[in-house]
Amino acid sequence: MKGVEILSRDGTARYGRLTVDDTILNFPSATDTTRLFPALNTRSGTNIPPIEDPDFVSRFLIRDGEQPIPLHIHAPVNIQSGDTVITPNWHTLLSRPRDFCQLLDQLKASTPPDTCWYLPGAALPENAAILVHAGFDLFDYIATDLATTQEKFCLPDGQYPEKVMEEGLCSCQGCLSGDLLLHNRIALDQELARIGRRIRDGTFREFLEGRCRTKPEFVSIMRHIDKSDRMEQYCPVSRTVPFLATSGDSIHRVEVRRFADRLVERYIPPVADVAVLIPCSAKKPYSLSQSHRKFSQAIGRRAHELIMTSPLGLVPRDLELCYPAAAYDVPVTGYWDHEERYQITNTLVRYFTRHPYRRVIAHLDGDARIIAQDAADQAGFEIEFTCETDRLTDPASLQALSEALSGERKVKSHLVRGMISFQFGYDLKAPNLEVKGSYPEQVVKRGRNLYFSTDPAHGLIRPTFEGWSLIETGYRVYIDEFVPQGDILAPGVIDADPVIRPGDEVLVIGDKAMTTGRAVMSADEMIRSSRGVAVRVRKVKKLDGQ
Amino acid sequence: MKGVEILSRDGTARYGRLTVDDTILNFPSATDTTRLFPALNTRSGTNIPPIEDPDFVSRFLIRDGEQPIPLHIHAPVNIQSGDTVITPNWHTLLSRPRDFCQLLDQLKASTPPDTCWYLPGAALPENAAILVHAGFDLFDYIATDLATTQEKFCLPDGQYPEKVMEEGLCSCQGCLSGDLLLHNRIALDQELARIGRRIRDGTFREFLEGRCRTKPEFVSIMRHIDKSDRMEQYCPVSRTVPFLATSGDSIHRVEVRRFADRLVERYIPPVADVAVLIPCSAKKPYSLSQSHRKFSQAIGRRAHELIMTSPLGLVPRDLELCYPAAAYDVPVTGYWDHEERYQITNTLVRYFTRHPYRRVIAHLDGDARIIAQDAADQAGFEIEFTCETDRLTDPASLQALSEALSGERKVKSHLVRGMISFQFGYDLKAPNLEVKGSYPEQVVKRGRNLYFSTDPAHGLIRPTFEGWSLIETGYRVYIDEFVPQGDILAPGVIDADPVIRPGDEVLVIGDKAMTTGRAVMSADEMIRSSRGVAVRVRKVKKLDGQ
Amino acid sequence: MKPIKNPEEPLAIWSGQDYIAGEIHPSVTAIIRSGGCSWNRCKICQYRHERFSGIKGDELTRLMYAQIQRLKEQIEKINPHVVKVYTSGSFFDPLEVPKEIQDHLIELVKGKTLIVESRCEYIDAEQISRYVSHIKEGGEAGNIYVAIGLETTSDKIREKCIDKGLQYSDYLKTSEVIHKAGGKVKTYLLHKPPYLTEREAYDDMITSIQNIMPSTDLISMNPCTVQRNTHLETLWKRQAYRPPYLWSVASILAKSPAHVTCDPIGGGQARGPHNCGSCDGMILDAIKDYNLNADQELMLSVMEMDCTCKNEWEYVMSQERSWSMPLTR
Amino acid sequence: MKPIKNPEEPLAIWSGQDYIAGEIHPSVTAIIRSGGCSWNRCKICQYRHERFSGIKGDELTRLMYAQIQRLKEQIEKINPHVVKVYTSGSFFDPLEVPKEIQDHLIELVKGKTLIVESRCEYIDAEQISRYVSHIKEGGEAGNIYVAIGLETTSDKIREKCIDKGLQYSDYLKTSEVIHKAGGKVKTYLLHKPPYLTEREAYDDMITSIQNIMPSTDLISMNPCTVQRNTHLETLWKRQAYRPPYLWSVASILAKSPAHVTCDPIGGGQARGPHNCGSCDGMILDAIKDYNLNADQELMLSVMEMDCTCKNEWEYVMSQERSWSMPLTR
Repeated sequence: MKGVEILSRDGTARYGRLTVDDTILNFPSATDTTRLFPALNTRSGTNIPPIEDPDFVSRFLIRDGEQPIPLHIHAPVNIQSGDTVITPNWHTLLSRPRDFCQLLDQLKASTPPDTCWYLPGAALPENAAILVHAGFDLFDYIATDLATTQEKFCLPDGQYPEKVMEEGLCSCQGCLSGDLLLHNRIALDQELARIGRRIRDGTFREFLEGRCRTKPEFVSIMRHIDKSDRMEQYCPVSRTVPFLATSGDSIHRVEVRRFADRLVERYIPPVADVAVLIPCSAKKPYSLSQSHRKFSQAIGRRAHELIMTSPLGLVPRDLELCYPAAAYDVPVTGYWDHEERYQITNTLVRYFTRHPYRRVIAHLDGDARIIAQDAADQAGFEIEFTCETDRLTDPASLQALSEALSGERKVKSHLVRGMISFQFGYDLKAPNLEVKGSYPEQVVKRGRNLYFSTDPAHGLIRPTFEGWSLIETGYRVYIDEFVPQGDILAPGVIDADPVIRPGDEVLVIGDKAMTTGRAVMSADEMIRSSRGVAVRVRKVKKLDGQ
Repeated sequence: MKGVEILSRDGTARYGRLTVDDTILNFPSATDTTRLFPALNTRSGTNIPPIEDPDFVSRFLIRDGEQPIPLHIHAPVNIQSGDTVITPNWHTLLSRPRDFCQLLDQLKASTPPDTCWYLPGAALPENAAILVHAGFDLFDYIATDLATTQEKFCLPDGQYPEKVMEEGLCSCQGCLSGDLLLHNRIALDQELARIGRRIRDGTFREFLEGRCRTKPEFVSIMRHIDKSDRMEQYCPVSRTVPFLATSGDSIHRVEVRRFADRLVERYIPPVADVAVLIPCSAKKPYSLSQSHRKFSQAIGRRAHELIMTSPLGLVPRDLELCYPAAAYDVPVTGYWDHEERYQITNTLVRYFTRHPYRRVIAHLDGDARIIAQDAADQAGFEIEFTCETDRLTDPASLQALSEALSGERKVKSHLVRGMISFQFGYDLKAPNLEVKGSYPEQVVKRGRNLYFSTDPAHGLIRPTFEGWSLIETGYRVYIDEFVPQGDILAPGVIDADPVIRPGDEVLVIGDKAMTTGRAVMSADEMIRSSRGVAVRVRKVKKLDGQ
Repeated sequence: MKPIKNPEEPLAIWSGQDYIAGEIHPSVTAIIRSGGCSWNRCKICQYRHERFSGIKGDELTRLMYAQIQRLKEQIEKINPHVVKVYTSGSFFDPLEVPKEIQDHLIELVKGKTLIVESRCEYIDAEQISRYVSHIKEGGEAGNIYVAIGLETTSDKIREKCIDKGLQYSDYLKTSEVIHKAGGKVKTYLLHKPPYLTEREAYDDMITSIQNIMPSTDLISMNPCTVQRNTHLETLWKRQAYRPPYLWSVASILAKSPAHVTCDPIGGGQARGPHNCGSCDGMILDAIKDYNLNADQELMLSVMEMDCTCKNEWEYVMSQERSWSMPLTR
Repeated sequence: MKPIKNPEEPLAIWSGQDYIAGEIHPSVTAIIRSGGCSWNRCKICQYRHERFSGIKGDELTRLMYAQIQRLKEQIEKINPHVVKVYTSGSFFDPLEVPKEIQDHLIELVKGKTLIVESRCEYIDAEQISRYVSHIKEGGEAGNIYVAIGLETTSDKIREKCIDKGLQYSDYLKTSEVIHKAGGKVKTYLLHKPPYLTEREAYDDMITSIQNIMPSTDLISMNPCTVQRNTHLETLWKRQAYRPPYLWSVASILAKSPAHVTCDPIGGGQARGPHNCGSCDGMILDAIKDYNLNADQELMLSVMEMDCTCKNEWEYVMSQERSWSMPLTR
């Protein structure tokens, strides 16, 4: 009996369950792999370094048909869902972050997602987080035991000389009994347990942000992965937890890039020829903050409100509920570093080039004002400033803002169209929809029919079947001829719109039933996996007479 | 009996010993402070928030003359060396990083350094590092016990719901016995023990880089402190451990700023009118790397070699041993972010404006090349590029570099003058000095007299008494009429050159003796402290007949 | 200054029930905009923003008269036994409530129980006894309760934490004056002004209630709420203040040797007395019931209930210190 | 190609002592630049860079002759019993070492012990017996040792890890040929070529020594060193190779049933066989002594010494696996 089920994902990191004969193991975890996979004991003389030429590999690679199945970029092999794979000797690649990431992306692309990835001889408390982030699931105690022989005391923040054991840096069983080997193994187990918890909570990236600072190579790996297509595939569209942008690397997260891309490429703004740029607020959604109440009052709906912010760049008022606009938190010191400036300017230029306004008014101060001016210069439009004092919320400043807009017509708000264009890449052209409810909990109705509701916890629009009937294309998952009982499992998925990412609202279509729900996997994973929940089902509608 | 001795420092963080009656306590640490300081139990009704107006404070602040002595920005009080002070209710300031740092800088400036700083009700495993970094030494279990009542499981990376206790995230005594209160206290104790170890090892900042990512406020505090004069005062001039630049914040560290400032303001380059910009190498010092051997061979001493690098900006060949030039390590991905570009360009512009060359040749590629061009444009000089292929170390590129220099005269090297100008801000004009030894271990002699030696472990020049006689001003510490037995203690220091920072080579001058050694404290701390080693003595010379 | 909307309407007026001297009576309560409290310094008070600023003399009289007319209509409609008229200041301060208005109100409540509030310095024996006899002209059941914002019997706390400009001894004297004049005394206590730990505030209420029992006929305890544009709000925004736990409020009521009425304004909200959010409603309901039925068993049973936040409250009660507070938000 | 400096000088020439057949003899060793090894594929070999590239025929003969002249001078000066001439290839390959040079050398070493190295395919029974008799003309003590780079008795390892182009059976045959022709056999073993764990490499040496004892007169084990511009260097730079521990080397020598000479080139350095850096010197000294005195007690006593790195070595020996190696640098 063997089997692999991915139970939770957070980006490229996974939490799941491995079954090997009678043993059931949750991962990420470390174990004595030679006991779990006896074939490992009979693989002497099989060494192939991860970077070897194809000819050598083809001559000397030995396959015994047993688990874990060795992977090598020059030795394609047919891996099944549920297999455990091993990347032999890959611990030697850790000092070469670029190769490590590139080769791993290649291997991952040619292997079903619901496989368990065993990286031998590498795991230490200090690198466990980055290894799991890279996509590894299973580890051994080889590296920690080796560290023990080297009289190294291992912690997630690095290695210390053994003597620190007496200083109270840890108080595990190993430390209490003076057993360094036990301490080092426990330290690894604990770290992996924390990582597993973080993955399930959706806060793994925030954890990694701290953990990766131990060694420059770890940061390099994180940065390479951030740029990869794989991360784009696996990064969820929403989380229900805060998005903490606590380092310069946060601005390069997929969530931020995706927000800017969707803003520029998908989002359809309301019909307005005046835009006002205003600063963000600590409170989210912005419009519940005191400062934004004042800004909005002064603007009086006579312009399209655009919030300038780091790291997201630009958040139109009607997207303020969208993840991570309502979920992020960022250290504020008043200084915007030049990478922030560059990325944000870039987003502004792209946005305003795509969506020109007759007037752009910036109710901004400090660095934000400079960035807006830069963007205006680059995109080639005029910008008006309305901050009169050194506080944007001073009556004089608000007065100036209000006066700048005198005579401008009211903009027709269209919460739903903006959010739907952003989320589904679809231009909703349904008249007579009414938005009701107490912000941010909103429902969209026509008469007594409910079409959409906002889901502020996720920062998404939730369509009903009626809602989906208005969104004519995209975000469909196709299943076989069955009526789903409970959630949609991956083997039941025949096809899925490639744009689907974990967390997306999707419409599941089969011959016997339609289903609304939320994707748990990306389209790629749904299609290539044979186990696990693909779509968490909200409502099922049987299709009669078919 | 009371007393405070600071035994180690790493920036603004301290490790030391507190004596209260019979109790001796190493800090940073947490303890039941009401037992240590019974006066705390009799201070009911004394509440004053840290931000209150001066009038209220003057009317209602109550002083009982006991330890710990309450501090308030509006209630100046005469604090003695050895006192323990308390910043009442400052846990409420943690969500206001700017105020927290500003007020703390004010209080620290008016209090002797060798005092123990007690921050009540604040310490948790997640914030211990940033609190110690801010300059606090002593904590209690109030916040951890409170978290226990809230069913929070505390770890350095944040708080989890109590239920995770069963998941193996920790295996301390508390976890083993299901005692959350005990776990939370142990977690804090462990974290403080790790911090203490890190301070003594000089690797605390690297630790903090990871720890601070838990909450945006912590990052804000770190950034504020990085900009403060206090950090500049306390930040050591050298360390014997790697300088890991693992986040975007590294470029704002005092060490980096100081390097650039000294490069521009102190450093005297050799007489050369041609400069070659070359890239850095992973191996340090650079000149021991294969690539730099090739570059240097191609250059053949016909130009001043300047290494362009992040985060330091620019390292002249003759400063490559200076801290942190020989000690840093940085994640490499090929992408230079715009803050790096900005800071490095800035350093280049400042350097080349101060030190114009007839020709500047850039043997660079990729982003580095763009940065050099930007700097040249801004500083207004021409730049020549000599990279012919896509690899700087290709024979063709090296050939081009060599040919670009054909006909140029050899530059006279002057290791000592450059390093001395950089380290001591002094223009050494001593002829006939000879540099000997096997690089990087060098000695500077004239005949049989030893003047200076390099100290590659610290990245410093070590002068002998003869060497000091050539450096006529600066870096002097003045002591009383005694012959030092062992190290120079702070109470013995009468005056010290204000530029002295921890780790600096200094000359100690008294009526009875002269001493060479290394400063353990900054000048400010030497002068204001009454305990602790001020200068680690290397050699003592009795002055006869005085 | 924003112009006042509807200056001829009371700020609020409503009818309800009040528990007085062992019985429940129908009541009408009116909050009347007045010339404003002359003291106007209390750290916790927002009412100074609800006054006729700069309006004096005849115009003030006219506007207040108009408001009293609305009250009159209510009284005529409902015929309550109890009439409460609050000016957020001192009813007996002629600069705040012109003499004509005072006299006019007395006429309206003959035979009824009138409750007005005032600082001590405006309370005059002669005037009180005149008002008492006027009211009793309408029936012996009629009387006047003068409500005094003592807040606490600790002069130290009152000075530092509230800045009330009142000594406990003033209160004791005034209470005697009122009683001698045939009037009755209602005393306001303030539960947890700023600068006090949860425990200090709790103990202060227990002590204050015990102290004032001989001097007062009614006790009303106000758990402190963070009102806009007060010094307290500044403290609260700076994390320097946390309103009392409802556990503390309930516990005081459960322990009190006298019936204490209590209306936790903003109860359950961040700015008002609150617990964790899940048990707040239940406790607020119990307090509301207790106000009318004085059934202390009810409050005792509340204190026997459990909630995840009760441990936190107990910890705060025992461990919060003057130099390490507030521990929670 | 860089021009070769001093083409008429041997690459190296030195005098020393050698332990052969129970006795220590004075020796001269010359490394001669030749036409180069015809096989030229071994992954670990750098010597292909030390050949006369593109020089053939008469010019090659002239340059090699000149080098032999230097050797001749040394022989005349020192009169050693043993003369070792290494060409980093095959002495008997006429394309590498022209026939005239071979013959000339034989003339110089009559009555002495000559050691030359060669791949098996160039070893011819007739030629060997001719050379043997030539040498013995100068005295019965004279002989020729043909050194063969067998490296290991495992054909699998030799093929995968070295790419030597040799079978163990070839070696056995050749050894017989040499012995029958009256010559002697010296066998080179290579300790830890790439792709082997520390343990696999160790076991391979133990087995190989046992296997070849009947077929060889001398055994020399070379702990592998990372030489420049080899495939091994590429592997090493990619962290895929670690030279053997000196503990392993010493342990093999201590356990070997025959005397095995060993010159750990680059010993104690990152590219050569090394331990932690603090015990390396001591072990290297012991090996040097053992080469000359064959006192196996010495090697046994080395293995009884301790060092902080010995635990690491023991761990690597027992836990390093083909799929998780090398564990250390």
